[in-house]
Amino acid sequence: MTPDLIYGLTGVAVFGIGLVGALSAQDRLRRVLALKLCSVGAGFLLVVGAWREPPAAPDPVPHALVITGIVVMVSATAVALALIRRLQTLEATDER
Amino acid sequence: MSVEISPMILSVFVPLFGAIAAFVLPRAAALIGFATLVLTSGAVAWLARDVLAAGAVGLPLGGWGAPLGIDLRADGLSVAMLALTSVVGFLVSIAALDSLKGPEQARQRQYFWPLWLLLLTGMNGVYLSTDIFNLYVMIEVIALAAVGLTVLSGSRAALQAGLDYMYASIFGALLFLMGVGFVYLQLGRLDFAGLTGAAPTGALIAALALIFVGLALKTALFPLHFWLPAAHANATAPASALLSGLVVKAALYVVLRLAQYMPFPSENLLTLVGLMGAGAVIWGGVQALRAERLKLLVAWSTVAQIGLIFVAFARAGEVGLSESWKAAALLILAHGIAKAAMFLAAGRIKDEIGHDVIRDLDRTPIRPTLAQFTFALAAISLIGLPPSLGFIGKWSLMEGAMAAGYWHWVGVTMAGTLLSVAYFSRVFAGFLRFDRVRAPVGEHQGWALADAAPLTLALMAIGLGLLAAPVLSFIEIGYPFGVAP
Amino acid sequence: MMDAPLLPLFILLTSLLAAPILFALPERAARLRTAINLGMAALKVALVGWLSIKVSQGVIYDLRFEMLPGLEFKLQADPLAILFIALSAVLWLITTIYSVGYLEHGPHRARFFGFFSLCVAATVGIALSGNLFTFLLFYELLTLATYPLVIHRGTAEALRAGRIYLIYTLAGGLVLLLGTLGLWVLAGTTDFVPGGVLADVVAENRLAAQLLFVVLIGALGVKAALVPFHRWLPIAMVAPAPVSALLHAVAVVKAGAFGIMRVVYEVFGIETAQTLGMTAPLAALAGVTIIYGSIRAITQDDIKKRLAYSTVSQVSYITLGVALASPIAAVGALAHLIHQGLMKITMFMAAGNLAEGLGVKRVSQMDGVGRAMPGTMLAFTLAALGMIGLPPLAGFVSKWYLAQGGLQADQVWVIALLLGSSLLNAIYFLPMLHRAWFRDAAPEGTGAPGRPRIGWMLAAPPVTTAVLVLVAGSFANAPFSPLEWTRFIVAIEYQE
Amino acid sequence: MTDPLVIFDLLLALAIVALAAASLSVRDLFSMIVLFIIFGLLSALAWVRLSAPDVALAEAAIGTGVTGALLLKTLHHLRFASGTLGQKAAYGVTPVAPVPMAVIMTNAVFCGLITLGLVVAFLGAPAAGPGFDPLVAEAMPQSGVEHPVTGVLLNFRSYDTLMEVVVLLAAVVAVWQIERGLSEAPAPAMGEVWQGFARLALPAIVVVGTYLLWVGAEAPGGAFQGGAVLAAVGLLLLLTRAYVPQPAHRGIARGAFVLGTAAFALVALLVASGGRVAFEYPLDHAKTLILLIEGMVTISIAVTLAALFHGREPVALAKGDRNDT
Repeated sequence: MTPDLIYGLTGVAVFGIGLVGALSAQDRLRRVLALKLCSVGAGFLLVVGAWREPPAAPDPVPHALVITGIVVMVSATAVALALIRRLQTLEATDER
Repeated sequence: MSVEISPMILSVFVPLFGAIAAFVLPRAAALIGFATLVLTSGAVAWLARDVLAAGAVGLPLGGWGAPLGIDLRADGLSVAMLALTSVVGFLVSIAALDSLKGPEQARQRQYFWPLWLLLLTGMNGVYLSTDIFNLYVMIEVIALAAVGLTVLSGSRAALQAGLDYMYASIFGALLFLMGVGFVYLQLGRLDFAGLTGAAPTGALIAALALIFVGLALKTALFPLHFWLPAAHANATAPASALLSGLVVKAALYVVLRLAQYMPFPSENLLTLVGLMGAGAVIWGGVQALRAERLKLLVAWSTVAQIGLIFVAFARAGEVGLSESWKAAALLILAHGIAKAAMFLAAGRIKDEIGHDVIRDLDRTPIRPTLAQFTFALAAISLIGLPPSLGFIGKWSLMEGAMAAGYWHWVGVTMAGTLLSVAYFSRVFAGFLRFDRVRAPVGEHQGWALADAAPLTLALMAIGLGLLAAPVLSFIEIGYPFGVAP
Repeated sequence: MMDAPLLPLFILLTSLLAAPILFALPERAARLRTAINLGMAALKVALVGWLSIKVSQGVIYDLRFEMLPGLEFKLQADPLAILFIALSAVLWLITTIYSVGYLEHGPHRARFFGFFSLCVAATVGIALSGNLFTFLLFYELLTLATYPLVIHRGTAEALRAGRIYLIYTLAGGLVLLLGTLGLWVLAGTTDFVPGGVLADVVAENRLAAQLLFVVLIGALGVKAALVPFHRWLPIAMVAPAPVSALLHAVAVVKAGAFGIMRVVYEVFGIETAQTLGMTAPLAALAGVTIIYGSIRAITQDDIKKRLAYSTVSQVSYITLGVALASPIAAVGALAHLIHQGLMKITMFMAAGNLAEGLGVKRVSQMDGVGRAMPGTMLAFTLAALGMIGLPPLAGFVSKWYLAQGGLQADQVWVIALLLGSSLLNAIYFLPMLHRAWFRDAAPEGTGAPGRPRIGWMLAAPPVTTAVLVLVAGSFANAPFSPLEWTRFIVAIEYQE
Repeated sequence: MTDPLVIFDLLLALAIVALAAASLSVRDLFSMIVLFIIFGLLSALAWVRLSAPDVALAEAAIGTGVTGALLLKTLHHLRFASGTLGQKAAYGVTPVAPVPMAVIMTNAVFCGLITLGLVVAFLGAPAAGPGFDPLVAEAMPQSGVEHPVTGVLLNFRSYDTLMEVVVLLAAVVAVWQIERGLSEAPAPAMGEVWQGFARLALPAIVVVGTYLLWVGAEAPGGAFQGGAVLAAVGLLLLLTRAYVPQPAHRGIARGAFVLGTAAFALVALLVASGGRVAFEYPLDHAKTLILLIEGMVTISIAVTLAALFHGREPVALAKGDRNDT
């Protein structure tokens, strides 16, 4: 049992949970969250791939990729949330 | 000290600087946008000249070289896609000038340009990339800009469609990212060259599946097309033209490109892809037959056409990609040009008549003749009638399938053609029926300069069929795909 | 005389380039439009005359342009092409004059004449095609160009007819695409070569060749209105009269018949087709179509519908002559390509004049129209008698050669067929003539009393073509007559 | 003999998976977000265990911190718009039909199968397989920085990083495009106590952010983490209403958004001379150039993230204008 095995499986599991959520969630906000979970799962996989048995240093390239992935994801999340907010405003106006 | 720059880096950076300038100076956005498009087209032309002279060209960014660094590479196919993007983009921009000219569209106008130029940055980046993680980032640039364009009109329907598009887009990108993770786990590198010849282990098959499904979602391959019709139908016309003509092609191109380096491990999987394509051809066609609005019909036709491209990709040759990619590439180019023309024409018709309900197209004495003519010309290419580029693509597809003995795939193509005739002729009937109008119907109504761009595109879609031989030999430059380099 | 290797291309361009100009002209620029129309049509006749002289001198025209690797866009001017192109050029000129008169105050003239030009361009292209691939391009263009003409009136009925027309012809085009691809894959070429290109393939793969024959003839049979693909033709007669005239005489059905000729003679080769055992069924199908069309024509009251069924029947004479695989029958078939065109265009223009001048659209309304419009009805009568096969009119010549060909090919049933068909022709045409000449107009009938007002542009064309019917029959043996030219062709196709 | 750390790892992994599942299944949206934030922090902890402190910092600051703030802000807006602001527990703010259990079960089975396939694939992949480490080790001396992750981000794969900043720019352009005008929802204001806290905390945060940026060259940290921490300043300023975005400030804001991208791209282009290609920094100036780029990018990231949190473009509205024009 090494950390990479444990956290690798964690990552796949989190990805799977996000998958279920993205497919089943009807609430707009929850679906965004599910997608965010998927991205964390993918991040786990890359970080695990970079891990080397100490004292060897990990591979820095996947780390950089995950950081990029995190920034990309926050951008996408922000756009999705802006869409949700705007849509809700329009719907509320229409109902009134 | 002189700066030495390559046309490849310019093809990506010029639109990027243009986007920045257009965003910072919203009042001059249109001017900046046009200057940018001209300069980008110049860079692409320069690149095309290089590729013609020297075959495939590469550029190791930062001087590191793959696999540590990122290389750019341009061959015939890349440059063809870049050229498609430049030409269609330029003409759509001209059309956008007219369709976004009203005072109530000031805000749309202000945001159209930076978003569109960012989109251009992303697409050009995709066509030059040789690294799958870089592709992921580029695809995200495209996704955010494309969603921004989808919801440009700000209507509730557009926003709902844009949100669904956003979900599909993020989801597809994340599947792609997970696939990238598996590639790294197995191979420890992410450049295309590293993928070549790798044995199909479990991790790589998982990666392939994830990446393919992710891209299929982005390019709206049946049954993952659910987001496309509403998104493309509810966007404003120039945005629809860009989305349908260009954006879906980026993911398609990545599928085509990756399949070169990560061959499908089994013939059956390829057949499955063909089946999905066939499903799209049939389902998209049937839905287009039932669509009530013109733009929705055109959007469903995109679903069907994407399916046809996948049929070509999967089954237009016996020896896999070494033959079938050409048919797929020709169909991609043909659809890009013709669909942009068609969406612009549909937008013009909607603007002139005031609605786009197909059933009532003939209830008005207003007949925007030139837009209708453009629509018909684009339909000729999309149906695949000679001598259009669509015809040449379909010919290549059927020739390959027939030579390989895949008769059922020939059948699917023919069924798709008949369906497209059926759904487009609904529209023609609306254009050409006159007995439901009381007022006299005059000819040549609604001629406008705005028709010039879509008409040019439609004429290109038809005329390029005559130039298919040079086009074909161009996209083969520096592009082995199984053929001896 | 200077030598112009691009002459076939120029002939094509006369109408192809006219089309966009005509589209762009404003609706009210009627004079300019007429000038362009007539100028281009006359220019085309002149160029075709020049070309036919050159070809008869043995000059070979061969223009190629590679569209896909190995696959060429190819124009060639051989005697068979000249035959068809001459027909279309002459009849285009005449029909254009007629159309200008017919549509003088109608709507959408710019569109009409634009597509009219495109339609002729497609026909010329079909005639000049040097391979099946090029033929396919123009065959589809013809479909697209005629569709707007068929639905020109823009009524619900016209649109329904247009839809049926489009479905039939585009499906036929799709099958032709399949056949062309099949030929390309099987033979590696789609060129038209006297004697055919498939002799080697047939030896290896007989079934594939037979299948290809069925596919190609089936595809062309749609436009040639062979039973059971004929249904669109009687429906498409809702089109304006000049369109019907052109459709029936030159453009669409003839394109199909011409294609059948090219396929049998120059793709398969008559010997190969016989070896495959495909000519006899084709002849039988043509025979069935001839009888079926005639029988259906008898019961039609609508004049144009009756004429349409008559076309179904008459065009199959051409197919029959091809399928009999005898040189003499081939002469008859080729001559009929011209003769039927002349006769049928006369009748449709005459029918159009009846509708325009008198409002007469049904056979039952034809009482006494001969007295009201003697010129028009005289032309109609000449053409009808020609159709029946009365010597010395053009139709007689075709039938005579077909019958002789039947004898030459030991197919005696052909004689019976021709006799039966002529009898049926008489049954449906003679009552029309009888009503027109020997009955008095019904007092409160639709026939307008007094002189109907139709201009010379409507009156002259049918008379002209009727005279041509008479001339083509009477002077059949003169040089440059259609008959003489067809002998020239047959010598090439049968490689004598 | 089990390493005690393995037990810790196992427990942490279980907690992460449980929190992920819980955040999706809890009915109240506020609890959902809170559970997600805990999940994100624990994931960051796991990444520290995997010797990835940079990633952990980025995930904690951006992936969890900024995303959590965005989610909370959106929830606030949605509750206001749907009129459930005052209610204690709003289960969902989108009016939707409940998902049938059968659908959820089918999806779960379907996704379970996919996950199982991925697990098999993961187990079959080589553990600690080939990687970039030797290449990076070889190239580090030429990179101009000491910290490998920074070397990768800003030198070896700086093209990716540039495009990542472009993604951020695209996001802020899209968000400004989507949301327009002034919100009717009152901004979620902080209490008096928090305002005081914020005044004290702000300078400290600025210092931390700048430090993170600075050490990025040698130690974990860098532009993204630093930018995120500085963005927290912006968030606090917005929340405490110490700063209210004005239409007149749009020009400056636009400039700040594009600053990082423009500087990065310009440097990348201009170094291409004397046989060097784009992005190839001359070795003597590599560190300076990278620090310059990082500094500009940090400013852009900070301002952009704060703007993404604020949401809409501050547009001056004429009297009587509705906010949806």
